[in-house]
Amino acid sequence: MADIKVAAYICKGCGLGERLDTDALVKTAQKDGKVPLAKSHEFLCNADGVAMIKNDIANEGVTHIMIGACSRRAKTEAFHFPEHAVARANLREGVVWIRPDTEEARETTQEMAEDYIRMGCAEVKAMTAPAGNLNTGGSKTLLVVGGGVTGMTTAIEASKTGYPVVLVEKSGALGGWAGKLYKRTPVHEPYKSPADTGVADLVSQVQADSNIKVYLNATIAKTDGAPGRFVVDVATESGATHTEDIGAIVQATGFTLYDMNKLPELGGGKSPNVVDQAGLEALAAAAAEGDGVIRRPSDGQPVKSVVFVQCAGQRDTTGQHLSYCSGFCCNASIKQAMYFKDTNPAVDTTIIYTDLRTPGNGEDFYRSAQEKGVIFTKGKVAEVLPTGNTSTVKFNDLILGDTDAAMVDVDLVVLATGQVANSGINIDALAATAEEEGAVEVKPISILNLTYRQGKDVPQLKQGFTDSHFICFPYETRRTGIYTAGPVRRPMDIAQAREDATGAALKAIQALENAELGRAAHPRSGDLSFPKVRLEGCTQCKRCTVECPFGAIDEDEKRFPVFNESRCRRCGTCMGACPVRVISFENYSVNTVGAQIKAVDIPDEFSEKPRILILACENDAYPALDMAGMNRIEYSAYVRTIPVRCLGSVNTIWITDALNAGYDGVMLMGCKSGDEYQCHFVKGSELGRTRLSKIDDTLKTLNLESERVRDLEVAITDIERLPEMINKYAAELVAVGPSPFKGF
Amino acid sequence: MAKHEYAFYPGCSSQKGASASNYLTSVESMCKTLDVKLTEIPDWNCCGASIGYAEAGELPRHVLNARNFALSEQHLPGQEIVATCAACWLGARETRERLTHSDTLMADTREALKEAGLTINEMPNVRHMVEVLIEDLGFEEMAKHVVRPLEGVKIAGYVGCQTNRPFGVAGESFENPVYLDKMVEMVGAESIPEYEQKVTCCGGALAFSEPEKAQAQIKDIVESAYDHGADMIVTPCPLCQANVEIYQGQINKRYGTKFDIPVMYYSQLMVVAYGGSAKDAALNGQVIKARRLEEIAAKPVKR
Amino acid sequence: MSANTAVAEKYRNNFLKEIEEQVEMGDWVKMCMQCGVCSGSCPTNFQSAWEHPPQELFMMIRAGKREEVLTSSSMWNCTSCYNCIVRCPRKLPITHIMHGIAEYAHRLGMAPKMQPTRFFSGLFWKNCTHTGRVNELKLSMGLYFKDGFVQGIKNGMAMQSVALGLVKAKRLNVMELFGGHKCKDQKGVHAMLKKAYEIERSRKTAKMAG
Amino acid sequence: MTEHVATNETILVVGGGISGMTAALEAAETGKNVVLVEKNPALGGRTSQLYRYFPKLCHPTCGLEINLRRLKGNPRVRLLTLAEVTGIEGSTGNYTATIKVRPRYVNENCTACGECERAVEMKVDDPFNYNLSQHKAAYLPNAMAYPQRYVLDPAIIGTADADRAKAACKYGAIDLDMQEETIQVKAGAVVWATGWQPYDAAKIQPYGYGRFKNVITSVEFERLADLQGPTGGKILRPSDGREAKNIAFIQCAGSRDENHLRHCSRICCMASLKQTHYVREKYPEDGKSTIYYIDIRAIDRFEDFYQKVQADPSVSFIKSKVAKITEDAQGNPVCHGVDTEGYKRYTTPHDLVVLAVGMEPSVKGINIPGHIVADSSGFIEADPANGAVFGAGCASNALDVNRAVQSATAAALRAIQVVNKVAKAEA
Repeated sequence: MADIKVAAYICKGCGLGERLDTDALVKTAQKDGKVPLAKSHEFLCNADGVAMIKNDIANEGVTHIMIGACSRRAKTEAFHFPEHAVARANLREGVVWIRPDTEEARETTQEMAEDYIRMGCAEVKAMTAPAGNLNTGGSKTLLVVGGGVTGMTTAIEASKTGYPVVLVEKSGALGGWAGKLYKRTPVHEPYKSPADTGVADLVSQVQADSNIKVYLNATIAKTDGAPGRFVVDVATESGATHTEDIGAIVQATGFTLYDMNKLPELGGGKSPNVVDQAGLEALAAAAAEGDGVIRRPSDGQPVKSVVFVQCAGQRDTTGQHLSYCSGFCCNASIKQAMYFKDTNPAVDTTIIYTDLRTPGNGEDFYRSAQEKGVIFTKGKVAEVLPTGNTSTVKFNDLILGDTDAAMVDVDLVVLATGQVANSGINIDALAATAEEEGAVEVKPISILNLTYRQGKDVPQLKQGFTDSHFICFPYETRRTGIYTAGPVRRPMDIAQAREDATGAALKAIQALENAELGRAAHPRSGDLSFPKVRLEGCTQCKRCTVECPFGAIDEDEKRFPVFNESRCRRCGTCMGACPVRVISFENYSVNTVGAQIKAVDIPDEFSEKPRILILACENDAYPALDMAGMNRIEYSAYVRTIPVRCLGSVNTIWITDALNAGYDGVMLMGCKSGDEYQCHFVKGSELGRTRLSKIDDTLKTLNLESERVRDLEVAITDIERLPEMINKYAAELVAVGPSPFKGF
Repeated sequence: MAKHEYAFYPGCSSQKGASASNYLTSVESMCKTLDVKLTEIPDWNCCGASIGYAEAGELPRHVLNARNFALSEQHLPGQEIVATCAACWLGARETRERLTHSDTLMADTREALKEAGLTINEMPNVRHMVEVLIEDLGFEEMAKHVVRPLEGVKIAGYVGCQTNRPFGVAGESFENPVYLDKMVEMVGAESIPEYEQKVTCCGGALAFSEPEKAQAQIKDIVESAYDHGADMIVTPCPLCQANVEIYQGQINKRYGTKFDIPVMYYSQLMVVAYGGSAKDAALNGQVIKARRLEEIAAKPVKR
Repeated sequence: MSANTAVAEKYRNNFLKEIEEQVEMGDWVKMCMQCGVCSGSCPTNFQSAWEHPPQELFMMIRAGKREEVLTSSSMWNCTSCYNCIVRCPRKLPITHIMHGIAEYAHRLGMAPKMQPTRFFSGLFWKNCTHTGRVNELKLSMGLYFKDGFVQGIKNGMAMQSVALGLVKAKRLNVMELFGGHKCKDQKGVHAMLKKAYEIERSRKTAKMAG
Repeated sequence: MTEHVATNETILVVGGGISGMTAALEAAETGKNVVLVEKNPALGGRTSQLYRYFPKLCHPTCGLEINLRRLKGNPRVRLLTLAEVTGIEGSTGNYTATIKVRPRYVNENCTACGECERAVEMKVDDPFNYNLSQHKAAYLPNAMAYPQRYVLDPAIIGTADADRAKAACKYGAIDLDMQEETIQVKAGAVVWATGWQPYDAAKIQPYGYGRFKNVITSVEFERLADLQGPTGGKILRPSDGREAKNIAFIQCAGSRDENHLRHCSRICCMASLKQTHYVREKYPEDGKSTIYYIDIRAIDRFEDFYQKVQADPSVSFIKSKVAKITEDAQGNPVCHGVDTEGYKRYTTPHDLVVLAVGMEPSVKGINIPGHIVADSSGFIEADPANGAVFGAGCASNALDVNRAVQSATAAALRAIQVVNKVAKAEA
């Protein structure tokens, strides 16, 4: 490693100069921080201050920069030195803004500042500026799995952007579900009548595009590698497999209609005159071929009356059927009712619904159906009784309060059953069985056949869908460079699926571009650091390979971890998991944090100055503490806060080191875990907590009180709450008494 | 020649000896002051009112109004039709809208009119007197003529239904129209903008057929006027006026209330404020006497 | 076969179609989305409840409850206040539909016989079309005597104070009993209305036939 | 963030809410140069004014923090705040946008130390809190504000307060002579993500918004619940500051109504369901929510959320569009109407009524190039006639956050396709 030169810069602005003895801080940096170059400046973030630093870099050969000023979240434009290792000691939001401006507070405030300077120097020395991941592939080809509207749209949009595409469709033809439709719901004003599906057009676009290679009757036999360098085996009908180099993957495997045979009480499977929405599309298509009259399957007589049963096997609270709403069915039934009304207004068409769900301009489509004479009845269908060529539909009329209302002599009944995602193997099988939402089919056949140690397919979220759990980041999956789009990740209609497909194409393109540059994907997008492992120290315990929330780490035949950097999201969970501490990042490691912990000056037990270590998640807890500072909310001068990438990256050694060093307590602040987790690394905070749950044993062996470690679930809005919790904890620790390890 | 001229459609209730004859009298005095010339449509007939619906059917109802249009066109060409009665105005305006929007209805109407030897060539504008006052003259012009401000009188502006819905006066809201309050202020009296019953229905024709239902609503209308400390109520509609005024006695019997509040037409307030006599304002036409106004009307005019 | 059974035969179970063709503004009934704003806006609704509020009537029509709808007294509660019309999010002309259904029920002779508003409505129309102008005195008298002579006197007495007030205020003229206001061209008015009825009836029957 | 010169390979993103930020960041992280234009002094848009998101009940500022970090670290995005696009000339692959930049009166020297705020006295309405509160005329728009830089309200200019502010700033950050300027920016493609505005509730006359203090809108309710809001997170009645525990939520306030907005605004049902959680959160013992609705539109997986709320005894559902609201002597708003499920009439007083107001696209009435095709509700349609101007988020449809972000990501790709073509042509 090239020799380094560290410089420390202490700002006097924003009241730091008045509230702190900055000369003393400079000395601390030199004496304790052992930095050769330490300066203070009146106003470090202004042009002059920044110029000073740049000058030292240019002329003094400074490689490592420690800035003692405001929070790392502030003044990022000014203190932007991407080629150099930079540490920020938070003297403003972290010290002077959370301490009272009084004589008696002055001493403890100064101590706080000095510790942060020591910590900053220690940290920066343990860092190197990330060089970027060299183990990358440069494939620019997209793999699209699924040849329906979503898949074809992804392929076309990617190709339009200038990227080659390999499209794999398991059936013998492109088109998918939409290909079987007679017509689709309109997407343009005036939203009055069913429109052409546009599938034929998409198919011809795909076929005409030399940039898109289509495999029909084909499946994915094997997916190996990482973004930028996936190697995919495509198995075709003939038995031959073709190997493709792939940069990123979009899975658009769509859905299957919920099986109406599971709804015998609604006549499912009881009569040819009870069909699902697919069944009706077929009848309508057939009619269009002929005289346009939709006929009764049982005897071919023209349909004079048809009833649509909404939410068939959906929005189910009994646990037998789908618990969710498929969103598209109301518009679909309206469309299908129009198939009848547009050809013969005399046909009685009734839609029985509980809540009619036609968002946005769907409301115009709803109105248009009413104008055409489609009858909407708010009710709950109890039973469909087919007899001979007609059926009786018994329902509870919710408006007229008629519990045994009935429609008799109904020629055709259409059950609006929902969408079931074709999402492959549910690799979190445990989660699947615990799924209280109920009877979601678990497809036994893998779709991607990933060679990943953690399983063959993309993890599912809920009810078999692969949707991201994030509201702000809908495309995030737990498999870097693999995105899902269309009804496989959330029930949706054609319009949404096409929008979704276009977005997914962008994410895939982005993933392969950044993989080539060795950059991280969301949420640490652009991060050049990546995990490095000293295999000679590894004990093959497999914790890292099991815990990685993104399945980035495989195992070689000797059970050593194989890091696929381009799959890595840089959360550091592997680092936190490693019992022998052989995993680290260039700018974030067991050492960068450990050194800071050691750097803190621990007063002896008689000083009555306890020390509390706070390890705070940088996404939520740390900003909350910053904002507490901005609001000038005071909290204890005894805490020393270190931001961590994620609670999952917290290695228990930090805690034991701290306690051994004589800290009186350790506070861990991480995001909400569990079902409604808010951790941006999905499982990070949860894994962190699981690890912590075992800390009690460690405490016992050190015979320390369990109060010495405190785990706090934190949201970014806890601006008032955090200072309260900190002060409360500080008081508790006083009660517990000083740590016995002080001064050893 | 007068500043403004209109074909006048007084309607049945405004005739001599009919329930709104006092309305007519006061309107005539008001128009004299404002230099508005109203020429009664010769041999006009009843509008059928909304309550005629059981027998009226659609076409006959419109034909009735169309006859008035035809007469107006024949005798007073080019003049807009002005009605003082809310029901007349609404009935006529509805007919106007329907005929303009349906050629069949228009043709049928013409065919029926033939029987009375009449026809329509163009649709007249049908306007309520209040519209004329606000849009053609304006508050400023109306205020100019105030020589005897109704100082210290607190008046609840009761707009009711049919001058307000479904057409209403331009720029006013259905739920909280303010033009009556403005008129009250204009004549120097004190308005009650927060009077929340201003658009409550008086029961309309149900006052005759199902008095108890109508009177329950009238009770709310009067009660709230009292709650807001009103000395009197003002309205632009003959049926509202009659219903709210003449049943107070019965309501008192039914509910043990002590209602005795005068219900006036805007035109009566204006005539008094314009310096007119009690007779000009037809104050003698009140079943519940408007003593405060009579006193003011007796006072000499400040000039 | 009565008019009623005739149409019933023709439309069989499709009451909505019948309403659309036979009732003024009836083709709006299908546009209702059951939000209930009309019901909540109706002034009479909040007193002795309606049998069926407008939106419920519309649902009953769609449900083919012909008998209940046409014999219902509900429509006759309309005061023509137009609150429902201006608030309806689907812009249904509810007031007119109510009048239309009432008129149709009346036409078929299915409306409740002694429903006071039905009676008064008919009375009013006869009264105003007789001379071309309303005769308020005869109108009131007619109403009081709807349930026979004795009841008429009773009603009359009950309304005496009101009447006297009006007479004193010269807003009710006893002489109206003999003659009163009228149009000069009563013949024309009658002929014109006769024609109008003919046309309207023929159109409705045409619809029924077609 | 560094400045870069805009060329016709640049993507112009109009609107710095969640959709605009997403479009800008996704494009920048794919290696494209972006100019991001925001009319407010800080990024974040409407979502940053929400207390929680449905269905996770997590906090919008959490995602905002991530997006801001993405932005801070990305030199490809050039940000203009207090800026409005007043016109766009040109055609696909070659646009010139005219941008009006209002003066902030504070330059990049600002450290957000807050001395100027302490120095001035004048207070002005705080739009971040929908004017439910006031802030100093020298202010940081909110705790998460980016750029983290103060703003002087124009009202202060020329007053003694302005001089006090200037005097209080040790860093020469306050420049009272800043003027409005108009600049021109070249771009190959434009993503129009100007979002939505709440429908003007005062237009819904029967509900008396504006006449009755205790009738408020759903967006205002978000601020009441927010710990950083005007009431510090307490749900209090505007009229008398009393705790509002019995709260009515009125759906379709403006939406699905031909007298107002013809479309369904999609989010309002979920927003109200979410807000019932606020009521329970703040008043666990005796909080009570009533939802008046026509259809509950809890689409797809949101249905689970709806089912949970249905199971909550403190929440009741009434299938009815409230006919009108009156106010009783205690200032309680009273809802009048009819429960259409079995015809039940009600006249119910509540402590507070929250109108779930509809979404109106902000593009409506805003001067964008004439050829932009929008539907009759004013949402930008996907239409070839729009050239390389792409609607994103709620400028294109009534969308929830999740769908808005999808839409923005898709729009970003469409824009990239255009600038890639341009690049090819020039290479």
